[in-house]
Amino acid sequence: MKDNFLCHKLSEGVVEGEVLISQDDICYYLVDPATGNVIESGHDIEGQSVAQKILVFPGGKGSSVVQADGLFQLLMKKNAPKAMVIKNPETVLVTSGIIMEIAMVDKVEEQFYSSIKNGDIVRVDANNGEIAILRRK
Amino acid sequence: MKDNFLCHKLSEGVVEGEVLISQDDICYYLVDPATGNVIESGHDIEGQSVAQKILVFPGGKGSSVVQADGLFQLLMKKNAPKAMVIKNPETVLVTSGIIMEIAMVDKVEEQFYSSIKNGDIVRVDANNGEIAILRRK
Amino acid sequence: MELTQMEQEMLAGKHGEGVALAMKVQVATGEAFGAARMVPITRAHVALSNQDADTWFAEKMAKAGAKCKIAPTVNPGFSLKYFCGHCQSQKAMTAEDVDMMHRTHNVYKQLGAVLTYNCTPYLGSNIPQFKEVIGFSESSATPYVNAVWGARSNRESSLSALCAAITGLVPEYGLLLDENRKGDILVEVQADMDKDFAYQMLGYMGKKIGPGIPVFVGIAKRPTPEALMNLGAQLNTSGAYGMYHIVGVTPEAPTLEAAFGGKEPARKVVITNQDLKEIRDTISHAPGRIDFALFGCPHFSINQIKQVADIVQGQKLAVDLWIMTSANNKYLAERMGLKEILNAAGADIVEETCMDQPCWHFLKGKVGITDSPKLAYYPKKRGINFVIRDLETSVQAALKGEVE
Amino acid sequence: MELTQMEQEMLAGKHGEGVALAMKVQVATGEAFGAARMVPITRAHVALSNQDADTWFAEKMAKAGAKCKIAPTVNPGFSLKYFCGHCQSQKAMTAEDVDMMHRTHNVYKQLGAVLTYNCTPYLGSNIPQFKEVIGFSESSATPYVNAVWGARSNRESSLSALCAAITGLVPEYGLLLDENRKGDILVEVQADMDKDFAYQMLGYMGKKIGPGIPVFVGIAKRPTPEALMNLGAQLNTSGAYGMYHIVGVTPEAPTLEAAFGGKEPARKVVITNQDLKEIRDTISHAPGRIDFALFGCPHFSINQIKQVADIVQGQKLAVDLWIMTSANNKYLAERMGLKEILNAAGADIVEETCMDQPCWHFLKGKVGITDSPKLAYYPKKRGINFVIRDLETSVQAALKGEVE
Ligand code: F3S
Ligand code: F3S
Repeated sequence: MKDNFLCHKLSEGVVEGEVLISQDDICYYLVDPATGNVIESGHDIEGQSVAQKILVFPGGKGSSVVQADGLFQLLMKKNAPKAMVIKNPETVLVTSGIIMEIAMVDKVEEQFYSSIKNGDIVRVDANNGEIAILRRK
Repeated sequence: MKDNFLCHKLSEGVVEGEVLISQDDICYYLVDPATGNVIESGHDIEGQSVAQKILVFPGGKGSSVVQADGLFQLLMKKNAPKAMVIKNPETVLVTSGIIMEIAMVDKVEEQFYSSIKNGDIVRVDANNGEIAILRRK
Repeated sequence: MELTQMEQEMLAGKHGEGVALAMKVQVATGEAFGAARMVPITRAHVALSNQDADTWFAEKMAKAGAKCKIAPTVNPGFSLKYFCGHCQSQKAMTAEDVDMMHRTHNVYKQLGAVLTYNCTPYLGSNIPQFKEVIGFSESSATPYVNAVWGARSNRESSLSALCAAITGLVPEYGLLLDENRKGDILVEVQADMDKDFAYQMLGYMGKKIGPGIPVFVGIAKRPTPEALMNLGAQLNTSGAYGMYHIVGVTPEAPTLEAAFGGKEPARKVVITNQDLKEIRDTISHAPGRIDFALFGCPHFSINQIKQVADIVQGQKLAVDLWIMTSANNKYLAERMGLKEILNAAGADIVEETCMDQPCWHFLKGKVGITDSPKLAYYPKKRGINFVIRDLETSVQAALKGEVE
Repeated sequence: MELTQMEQEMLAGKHGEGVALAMKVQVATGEAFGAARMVPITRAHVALSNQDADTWFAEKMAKAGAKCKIAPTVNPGFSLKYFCGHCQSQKAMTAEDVDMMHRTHNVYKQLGAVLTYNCTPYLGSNIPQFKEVIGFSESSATPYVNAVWGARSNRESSLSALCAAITGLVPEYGLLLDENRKGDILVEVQADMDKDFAYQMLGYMGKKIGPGIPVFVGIAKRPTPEALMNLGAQLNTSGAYGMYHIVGVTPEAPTLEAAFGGKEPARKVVITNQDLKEIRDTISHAPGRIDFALFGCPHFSINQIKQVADIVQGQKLAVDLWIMTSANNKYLAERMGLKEILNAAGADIVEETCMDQPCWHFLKGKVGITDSPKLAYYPKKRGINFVIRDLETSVQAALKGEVE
């Protein structure tokens, strides 16, 4: 099974952490800063924490204001994700990531998505455009 | 020499009066209500009175506000023209004419312009689209 | 004209006398211009003037029970609040002048207008969408809404715009029809259009441009909203224009061909720096000492207010300086600290006031400076003369009390 | 990215640290999106939120000496004037809440913003021309300026829009390029779009519509500005959209072919009355007794204020009703006599306030009614729930104190 995947840098950074996958778009405002738990009702990772995770999800949603603020609150409480691996980059999420210095990538090789599951430990090297699976759960 | 000319009704009315010709566009705000005299400096009929005249001119100019107000002031002082014979109708002048019930026509046969001079007495029948020269000066 | 069942009923008085009167005027207008039918509008702007014709007609409508179906924005008269406290102005105004403004206010309130008292609705309070059919009066507004926003309005008078607001309809002719929106005159601009002031002068070339729809080429940089405001205002001071094109800028003129609709231009005109300078010197009063400075015809934008504040900051004006604008811009200027700067220099912001109003009679016999030919044009009648210069030069002149 | 000499100097700090920081963010963004260069903007809107991230970043900029090159309009926080006098609200706010609003005000004043405190700049204070390149944040604003006005803006965050206002530049990518403005998804609207409220629900179909640029067909009548405001606001509550087309209405969609740029739609979606009803029932709190009504997210227009006044005129509301709007609309409502009508019924107009602000904490645990899903979305977090209905039904409910 392949362990290394190419990707494209959106926001710089090199981090390791545990994978959390969401199929739904994320609005950081509906994530509790104190715990990192998603509190949006009906969201597919409702109740799970994004804190310090390598968060794999399609893209952002919600007002431009609350997206940036939500992420900032998480950051202040040290409950922001370590990195974001996304499919549909848009300016709001990407610039928030850049300004708050959170690693972010997109255009990951498709195989990556069938190779990972929640709890896997991966290393995201945005600077060099690489993701490596370090340990599977 | 031909005395009868076809034209097109803009505002209804049948009137007789003395011709006054201007080659310049007219802004009624720069006409003195008390005398009907054109006071716009450099205007080709500067100093002449439009009062009770059959005023033959190309069209209106100046802000929509002052055009209507100027005409109204003249009307109140009985110094408005009796009729307006124009070439370039536009909404401001035409609706002002309609609301203030001053006869107005356009599309006069071209020959009319070479047949008349200041002081001729003409009859404008806007309703039937006719102008007749009754008396030449 | 073919009228629908409903329109015939309106004309016949079944919806009240006011509606019937408005319809009568509009049907006569439609017939004068060969309109085939009436079409609905979704916006209107009434250039109320607080002058006899206008208030007379509005009161006639109100007495006949009319209410605006489409609430129009309205032009300024003068600010009772501002001027009734200023003794210079108060002495120059008559009781009738003050009474007139009350009458105007009351009648437009009764008719259900949006009481904006501002002559640049196209910059803020009342902006149409592309191809929206509307009834706009105010000379600087019709070219702006047609050319810049791509809406469809004839050049209504304040009276006909009020009729349109009341019936919610306009006769379909002229600029409402695509085929009448194409260019007639090719205007090649060789002059440097580097300042908003250049557009004042370009607009004032109405005599040289002649009747028809001008198509401007040679304008490299997108003009600012203020430049386009100037252009429209002056085009209708020096002539009568409801539409123009700027190739590459206005939405119906992506190309020269599109602007002319494939036709050949009926006329070609070239405008040079020399033309602009000559027209300025023709219409300007002779330079020398000035007694005051007056701006905001049309009403200044917040950016223009900021420009003036930036120039006078920390200095003292030698003469009075007034800026006319909307109440909202005055409010913003206050909050942004601009009003404080202006007031400290001896300048003031006058809200909701037109320069062609009796509140300015106290300036009779004086010489002012302004950047707007339109502002200079009408008060001549009242014995107020203006030197015309670009905004920066005008403000500098007000600091010194004279201009070269 | 290729930067000009000037841009390299900006990045290197020759124009001050603030400019350098803004450029650094913008260049990184440009590189993330494969932009080839930076391009100048002529307008900006910053969706300031009076929340930590935003004020932190603005203060960081101000401390680094930044000034806005392009003065942006700004979103509302909350009105200190309005809420600090209301004891219910005052008790629910902390000293930090009040202090935060002061900080926000001071920093944006220092940066040189136009302090409009209004979230519908695209309806009034800041309207771009066709093809004008601009930097707009605020979720309901970007689709409006792109789709309705035909301007070019990416969906900036408040932070990136502030960077753009400071440098006067944006990286050229995404919606700034013609080829990225074409439709992806054909959305066939079979629902009756007879009320502005229908556009709230249509906008909330983001999950069904999916990512990309929607092209709406089947909308017969030109939507009102309020309808389009609703559409954009809700599209960005239920998803992330910077652009859409409505065939026959928006300027870049004269035809279906033009909207898709000749491509085939990647996806087709049909929206029925049933869809709109279902989504309403999904997001609405259960009907029954309500404690208050709240409107104006995004800020109400003067027409909407008039609609509410017309309904409540001469009656007494059973529960509190607030309308959020701009200071200018409040001023107009007062002058037009609408505020008097509303106040007499027990309703009030709240200026320059966002619903997602601490001033509303006193509503915790209560159930309100509103016409806006966006208004209902965020306060859930604060334990405030909303029944969602069309405007007329909502106001009628406030008169009775309950809704079926
Ligand atoms: S309405 Fe405005 S444009 Fe001038 S003439 Fe009066 S200030
Ligand atoms: S900014 Fe406006 S759109 Fe709603 S969330 Fe706040 S009231």
